[in-house]
Amino acid sequence: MNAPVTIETTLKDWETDQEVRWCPGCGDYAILKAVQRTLPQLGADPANTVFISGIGCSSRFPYYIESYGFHTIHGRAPAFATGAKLANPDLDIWLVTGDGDGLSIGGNHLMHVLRRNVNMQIMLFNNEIYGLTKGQASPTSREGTKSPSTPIGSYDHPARPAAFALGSGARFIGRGFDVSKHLPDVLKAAHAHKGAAFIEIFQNCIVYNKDVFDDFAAPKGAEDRQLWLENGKPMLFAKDTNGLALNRETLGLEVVDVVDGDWESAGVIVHDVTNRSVAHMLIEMPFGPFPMALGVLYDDPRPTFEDAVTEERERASAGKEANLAKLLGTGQTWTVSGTAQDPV
Amino acid sequence: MNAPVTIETTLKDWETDQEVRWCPGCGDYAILKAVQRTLPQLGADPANTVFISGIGCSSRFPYYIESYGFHTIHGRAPAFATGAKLANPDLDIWLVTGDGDGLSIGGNHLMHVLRRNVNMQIMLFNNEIYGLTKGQASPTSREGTKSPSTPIGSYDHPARPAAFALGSGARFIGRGFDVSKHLPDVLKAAHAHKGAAFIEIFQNCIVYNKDVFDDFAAPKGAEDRQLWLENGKPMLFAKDTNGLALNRETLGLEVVDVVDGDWESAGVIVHDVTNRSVAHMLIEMPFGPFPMALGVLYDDPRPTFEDAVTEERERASAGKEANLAKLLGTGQTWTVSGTAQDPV
Amino acid sequence: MATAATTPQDSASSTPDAIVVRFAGDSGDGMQLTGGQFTLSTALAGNDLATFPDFPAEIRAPQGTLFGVSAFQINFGSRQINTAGDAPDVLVAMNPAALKVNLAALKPGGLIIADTGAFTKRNLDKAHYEANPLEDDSLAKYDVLAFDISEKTIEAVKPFGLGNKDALRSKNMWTLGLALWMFGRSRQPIHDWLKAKFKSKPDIADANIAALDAGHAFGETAELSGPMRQMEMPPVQSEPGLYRTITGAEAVSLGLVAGAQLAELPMFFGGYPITPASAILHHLARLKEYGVTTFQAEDEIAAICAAIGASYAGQLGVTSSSGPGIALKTEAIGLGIMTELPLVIVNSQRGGPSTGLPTKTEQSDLYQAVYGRNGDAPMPVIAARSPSDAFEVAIEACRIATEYMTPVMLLTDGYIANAAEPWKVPNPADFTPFPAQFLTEPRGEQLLPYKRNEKGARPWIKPGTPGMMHRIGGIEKHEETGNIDYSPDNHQRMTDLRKAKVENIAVPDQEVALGETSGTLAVVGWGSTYGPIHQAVRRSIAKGCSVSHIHVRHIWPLPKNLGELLKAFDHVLVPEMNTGQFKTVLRDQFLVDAQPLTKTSGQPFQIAELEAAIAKYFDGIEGNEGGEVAVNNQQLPSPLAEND
Amino acid sequence: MATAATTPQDSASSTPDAIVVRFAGDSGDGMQLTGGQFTLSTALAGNDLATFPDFPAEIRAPQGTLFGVSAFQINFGSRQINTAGDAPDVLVAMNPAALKVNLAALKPGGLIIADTGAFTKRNLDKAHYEANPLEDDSLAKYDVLAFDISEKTIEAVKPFGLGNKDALRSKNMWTLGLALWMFGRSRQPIHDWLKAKFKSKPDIADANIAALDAGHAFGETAELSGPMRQMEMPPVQSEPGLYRTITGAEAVSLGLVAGAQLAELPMFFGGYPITPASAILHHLARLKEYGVTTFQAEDEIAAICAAIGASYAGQLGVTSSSGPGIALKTEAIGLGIMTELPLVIVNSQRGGPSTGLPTKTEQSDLYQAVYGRNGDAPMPVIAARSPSDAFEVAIEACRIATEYMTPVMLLTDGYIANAAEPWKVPNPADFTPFPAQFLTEPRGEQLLPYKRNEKGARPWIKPGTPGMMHRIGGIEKHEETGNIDYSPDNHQRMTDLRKAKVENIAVPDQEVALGETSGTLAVVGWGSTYGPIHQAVRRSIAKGCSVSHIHVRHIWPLPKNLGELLKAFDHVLVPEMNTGQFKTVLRDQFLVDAQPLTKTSGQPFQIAELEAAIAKYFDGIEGNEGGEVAVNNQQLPSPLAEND
Ligand SMILES: Cc1ncc(C[n+]2csc(CCOP(=O)(O)OP(=O)(O)O)c2C)c(N)n1
Ligand SMILES: Cc1ncc(C[n+]2csc(CCOP(=O)(O)OP(=O)(O)O)c2C)c(N)n1
Ligand code: SF4
Ligand code: SF4
Ligand SMILES: [Mg+2]
Ligand SMILES: [Mg+2]
Repeated sequence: MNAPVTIETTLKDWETDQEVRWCPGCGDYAILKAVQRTLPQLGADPANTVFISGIGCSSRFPYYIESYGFHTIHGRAPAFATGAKLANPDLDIWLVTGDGDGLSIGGNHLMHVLRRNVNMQIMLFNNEIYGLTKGQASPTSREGTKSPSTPIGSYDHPARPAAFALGSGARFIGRGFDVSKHLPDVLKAAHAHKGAAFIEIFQNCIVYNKDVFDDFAAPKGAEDRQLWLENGKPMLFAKDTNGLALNRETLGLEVVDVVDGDWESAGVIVHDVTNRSVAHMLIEMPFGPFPMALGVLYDDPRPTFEDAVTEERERASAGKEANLAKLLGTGQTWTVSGTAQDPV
Repeated sequence: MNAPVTIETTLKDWETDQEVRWCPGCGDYAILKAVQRTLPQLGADPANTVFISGIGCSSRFPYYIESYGFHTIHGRAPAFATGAKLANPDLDIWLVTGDGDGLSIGGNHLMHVLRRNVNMQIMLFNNEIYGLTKGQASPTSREGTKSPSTPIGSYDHPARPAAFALGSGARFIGRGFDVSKHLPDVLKAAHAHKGAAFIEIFQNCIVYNKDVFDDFAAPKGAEDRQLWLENGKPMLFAKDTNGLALNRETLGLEVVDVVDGDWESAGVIVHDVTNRSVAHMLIEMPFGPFPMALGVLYDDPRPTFEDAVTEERERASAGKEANLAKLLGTGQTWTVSGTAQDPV
Repeated sequence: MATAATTPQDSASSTPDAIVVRFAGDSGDGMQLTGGQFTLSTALAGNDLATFPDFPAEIRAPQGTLFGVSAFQINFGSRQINTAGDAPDVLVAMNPAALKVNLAALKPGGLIIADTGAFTKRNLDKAHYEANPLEDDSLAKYDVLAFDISEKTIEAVKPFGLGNKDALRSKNMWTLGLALWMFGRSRQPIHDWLKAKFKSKPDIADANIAALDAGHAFGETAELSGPMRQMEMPPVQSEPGLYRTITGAEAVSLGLVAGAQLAELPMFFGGYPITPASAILHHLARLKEYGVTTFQAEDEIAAICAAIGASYAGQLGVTSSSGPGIALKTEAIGLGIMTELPLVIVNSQRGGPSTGLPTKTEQSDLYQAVYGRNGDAPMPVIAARSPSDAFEVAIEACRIATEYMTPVMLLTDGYIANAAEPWKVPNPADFTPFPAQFLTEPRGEQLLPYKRNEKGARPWIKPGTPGMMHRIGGIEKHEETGNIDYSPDNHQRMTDLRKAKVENIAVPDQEVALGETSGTLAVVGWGSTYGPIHQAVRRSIAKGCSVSHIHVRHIWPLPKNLGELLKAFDHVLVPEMNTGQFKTVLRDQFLVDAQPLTKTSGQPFQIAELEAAIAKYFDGIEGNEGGEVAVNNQQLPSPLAEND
Repeated sequence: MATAATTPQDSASSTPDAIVVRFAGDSGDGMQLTGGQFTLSTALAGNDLATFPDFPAEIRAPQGTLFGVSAFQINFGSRQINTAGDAPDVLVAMNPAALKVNLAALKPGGLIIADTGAFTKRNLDKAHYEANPLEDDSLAKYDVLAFDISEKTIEAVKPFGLGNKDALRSKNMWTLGLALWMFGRSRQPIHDWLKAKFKSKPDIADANIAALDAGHAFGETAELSGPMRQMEMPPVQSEPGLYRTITGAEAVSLGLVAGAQLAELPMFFGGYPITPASAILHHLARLKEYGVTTFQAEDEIAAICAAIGASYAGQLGVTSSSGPGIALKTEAIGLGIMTELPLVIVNSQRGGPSTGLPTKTEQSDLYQAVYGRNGDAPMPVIAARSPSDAFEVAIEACRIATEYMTPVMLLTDGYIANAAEPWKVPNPADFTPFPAQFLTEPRGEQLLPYKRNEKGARPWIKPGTPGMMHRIGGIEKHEETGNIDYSPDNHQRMTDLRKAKVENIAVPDQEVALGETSGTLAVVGWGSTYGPIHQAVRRSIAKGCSVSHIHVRHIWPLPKNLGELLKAFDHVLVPEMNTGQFKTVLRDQFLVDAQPLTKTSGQPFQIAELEAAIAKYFDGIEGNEGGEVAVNNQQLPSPLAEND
């Protein structure tokens, strides 16, 4: 909902002449391609599109997209993006961050850009590790992760990016993973959302945290553990043999069997993207019997920050003349007449 | 659950010789007294108690408590407290922060201390304004708040401290307000919780944001808008004439009438402090017909960070000898024999 | 009555050409308002003036306490005034605490006006007075004029039916009325102001007016001896034109607006509250119609990053803070230097280190401004010397930032930010515009976002410009394309280019503010020490000393002629409100034996202190106890001399 | 074969006393491992040595690319070695990209060993070679030894049934085998190491051993002409004792552990990953049994704040980072200075500004270390000059921090952090302990947490101590009680006291590292330039120049005798890997005409560069083109000379 002009491009138009410097096999390549495939479908204009990132492997992203790009400093990308968006609300801004960049050093800025609801797409590449600095545990690393800084296993309780985003006030939560064919759809929905759209993308760091998402994202045999949410559709997974229902006792979600497609009698919930309470539960679904909730978990727009700022400026300026000479002479003034002496 | 030794003190023992420098009438006075009243009841030892704060009116707190106190820098108190707790896990640490200190500049550290679950009590004095810097809007200020930095009204969507804390992984969420007689109970429950206990305390800044909580905290006539939660008790308020129930359609909370105390047939929920889904809903209760949820909203302990660190150190050290001379000579070594020349 | 702005020897002279008045009271007593209105009336009377508001760190300290005292000092005269005055001639003390805190500053023989109504047992206790100083001999060396202002105010406003507490709120207006009478001032402007201020509460306006008039009448009618008499202060000779009073914070704000207009750019201001910098955020927040967006960020880091983001998108990014907040911006400033985007960073310095003394003034962030970054990260630094000077300096900062595509640090301080002085309102049309240039087409075959112009500046390319897509960032960039380039030669060249760009910024030659261009002693200052240095040098010249005042606006790069200029003096003395930071820059750059004269009490220099320090360089001049050219390398006052 | 560590004139001499070898290949080729093992065998052979690993910024750059080249250089000899060598005598190039990137460095007439198997069309393309350099005349001025190492490796490991891809992983071991043969080294230690490393995969161990042996056998048996011959390098004369190789990061880590033990304190290390500082976090994370707690914080600010919190609670707080992270710590360092708690801050410098060149070395954070804070915030700064020196310097940092209750900045850099050199393992018992003292009872009637001892240090009081409750913070504190005190006199005194405390830190007198204590030229260095300066001065003295090497460990406060020492020289030249930062400190403090000689290419100085710069000061010395004493104020190399 950003691009005022719709123009025609192809995937090729979004490729730069820079050598891509990720490790061969890194999940970042797949995400790059997904984005480059999505942008033409959005009618996006390279001249009006800006990719802003922090620091990390993931944050190298802007160099590889033929648009405007700003590779900033570690953790602060949301603040740069906020300034750029306020300065020019017509820009279509994509933010690229990592689990370290966005949730470790940059958690505060992420919270505030979500709270303020600055209109942009925020892609957090979650590989549950610090890639660029060679593999230390990140705030999303699972307990027990062995890394150079946690040689006998990490003991931090991992942060959950989507839970954090929702607690921070996000109005759009999407989820996907690097090689998923559905990723472009999630990106499109995020783009269509006017406001800050948060997308957690699980990404395989094949060097330092290989295949850590295999329980739901393995190329083969893990589809049954993916719950792809669709608005207005029942929450079914495992080839529609399982669904999510509300347990009236615990007031929490539970997995139910669906026999012969009769999800209604199994009490399976119909996904309402505007239901914040359910979004909380979907996001917090622990592992165990539960699937990984993917797709658009939550989407309930409210006024954006840049609109509010613009309106406020208009309201404040209404009927006022921007006469600097007058402004300078405002306040407690007096005049010295020219008789006393010549100007010095 | 921190103080290993229980000692006897009175309120007076917790008063310092420092002149209290808050504005006359500030809600901080009431909180100070509530804490000074609670500490003796906990059997707390002044020598073992540490108050750590950031910067703000609220963060002046440590100067007025006769214990160890560290008034640090703006927003970073959780990090200092984490270091102090890891260095000496026996210390009973109370953290004092404000809505600006804890949620604006310090949001990231707050998230991480909650996520890691460092055992301490975190009191966030929420006056919805920057007191010390003379009244600018804070991240919790309501939309439309007029302040020196938002002369025609603020337009940020306010952050919700408890929602942020829960999204960050907090395992204890308490709420109270400055002059409430229940505040000591909330503090006691927080202290009994082993882990990071987050307490949002609504506080009246009578100079810059006077009586902004009057809708539920006014000295008279607002009790009906307070829902004081008790574990195992139904969620009743307004002299038990109203209760909270789950709406099976919207899968969200609703206010129901309770006739003649028959809350069960009205479907009123029994508060289970370990239910995270319900905690989310209680925290996000909008205004309108809903009351303000107060007391212990959520309390579900899990292992603490300092225990994990201690265990890890023990595990790593097990069976190892801390022989520095040996350590220095580890690795790829060789010996030069003494024949060649005299030592230089 | 003697004037503070003259040397003790002058004090015998009968026609003072300047007078220093300090209003002091509880923070609830409205002393800042009183001072502000007295300032206005002084300005309207045509006197030159300078003020120094000094308020407590607490928002609203408990009543009557020592730490709750708020004071406002004004120095005004019929000649040029550069400082708020060393020592007051008149002290208005609204309660015992105000007397206690401010008495030490009062000039011997000065006049005390005290409200006996506030000298109650309770208030005396709070001020830690054992006995009532108005009633014992302790004030013998001053003229004391004590009467019950509280009671007289209550009487005056009785007709308006206010309770005692409300009535007492007008005490300050009663006092102001008396002060207006003392200096033969018109009450009309204050009447007008009160009516405007309390438009919706005409009763309150009238009560205050009644109190003001009563105070005035008291002066006029009372049979008063000695000290209570009317003083006349003829107007100063000023250039004709429109004048106003202006504080440094206002001047910086207006200068930034003017600078953005001269650059033909909208301005984006990213700030985070901190004392004393917040005032700039507050001023700019009210100037939205001038194409100003103000953004109160979540912290100082976000504030500067948002400003850089806005500059990237084509606006003039500005950020502002004080010491601790500037420290937090360090990393992002480095990115601004690397990506070569325009940015103005205002530092309203306060006492440090750490949280330090938030409400006191100091010049101790100069090291941080000039040197305080990782990597070789050169950045221009300029400093305002007075509230009104801050206007021009802010414009200059905008000019350098946009013409050279660089972050610029503008140094001001707590004193400048809060102090007010008369300002001849400039005509914006008199300033030469420096419109920002955006590159919209490649200059040659290839788009080269880092190819520099003759000033060494790279082009500014706004996202949104068709066909100009490119990528920037904080990793070392190729000399022309701006692509990542780690190669040794490129880094060497880029380091050189960044250095050369800043060193070659066109900076006006250094002028001598007062005195000859060579001689025995150059007193070199920067920033808000201008006033006291100027007066001290003026007086020393009058005594026959070969001394000159040099005041540096461009801290980095320094004016090209400054080295030669300094070498034309036998001695160089650098008074600073820090432990000697600018002297490091001078010694490094010019290898001159610049000697520091430092003061870090959170208070501005006094003229007399500087005069005494200057005197040490001159044989036979009063003040040179040694009778020979002495070297100054001292901290003023240096109470620790014995302990070292 | 000529040696790099001698001047060109020496190159005719037939018995080299040092040789420089550089192994270069794709980052997947295991060059760092090869280099590491060659280093071990060199050390075991009794040679002195220095190494310089130079790896790409990318984690695992695409194979065969220019930016994916990883190199490891070693300089070893039968005399003292201080640098990794200016130019390699031998270049091992495992693919075309490695050759392309490293050829320029090779000494004329040097030896190239290349794997023809990797010089495929595809790899040549990736390296942007139009033709195969092994097959045209382009390498004529070198000795080239090219053969199919890939094929020979596959053959050697055939018995182990590995696929081609896995087999090729042992190429580096084959090459190492050849190198071992060339210098007559024993294979046993490498066999042992391989067996230990692949304990759980004996097949892989055996395959690698087979490759190693095959490379060795190739050297032994092949009929080879000219360049392929065995070289002998006699052992260096060393003090007897136990030796090991050590990198700077290891040495800092071990020094911190030793320092904490000497202070009798547990250590708390708060870090956040950043290149090249992370290595210290990684090392310490494995030393938990030494009372070390490592905490990977959410960012650098939290890392230092947690360290201060731990110091507050009675442990020795340590934090570490590189430029951008140190910048973020600035505000908290101020709090450490204000609350006067012990803290060690390690800065492993890298190229800047901003993100800069994360994997390259530079010394450009000295300004930040000495000056980069808000307020007057003095802090001791010390610098390590080499990997092994870092051990002692880390102990010294711990000593100063605990004895003087102050944050201390320890400067190292990317070169020191990664480079390895032999180190005579010290006996911890030889160091004088400096046990930390905690105050457990008031010294007088009243508890005075800011009352200083004779060193100017305030007492350290641990929370948990009965009866000693008190409060500290970042607001200016009363001289003795530590309570908040804004008063002018107190701030003045506290500023003086903090300054005096740091200035009076006991620092050993400055010694002259090489040469006389007076003369024509002093070359003054600090940090990792020790090696090249030392060798350049050694050579210049040999040529008859009156030049001395002075290397400063204590950057702040400076050794008391340093000023006098420098004044005993006609000229002072300060080579730095920055644009001239330490020279500012020297000029400011001593008013000596210290001239900068700077290099900011991200690469260490070469000996020859420094030798040439020194020569300019000496008449009739080769290298002094001017034939007179010239002043050096240059950037090396200065490719922009025309552009300025
Ligand atoms: C201020 C600062 N601190 C630390 C670093 C070092 N650093 C670079 S990237 C990174 C973490 C990257 O992790 P993540 O965001 O998860 O990205 P990934 O590499 O995994 O894609 C760190 C710590 C830095 N560049 N700047
Ligand atoms: C780094 C830094 N930035 C800004 C400030 C100024 N500052 C002091 S307190 C404060 C906000 C206080 O708000 P809050 O935490 O809500 O506390 P309150 O005063 O309302 O209790 C600010 C911005 C500071 N001291 N340090
Ligand atoms: S380190 Fe991991 S995240 Fe980074 S490029 Fe390599 S595979 Fe990808
Ligand atoms: S400003 Fe507000 S929060 Fe601060 S002390 Fe005053 S009333 Fe309390
Ligand atoms: Mg990651
Ligand atoms: Mg607040």
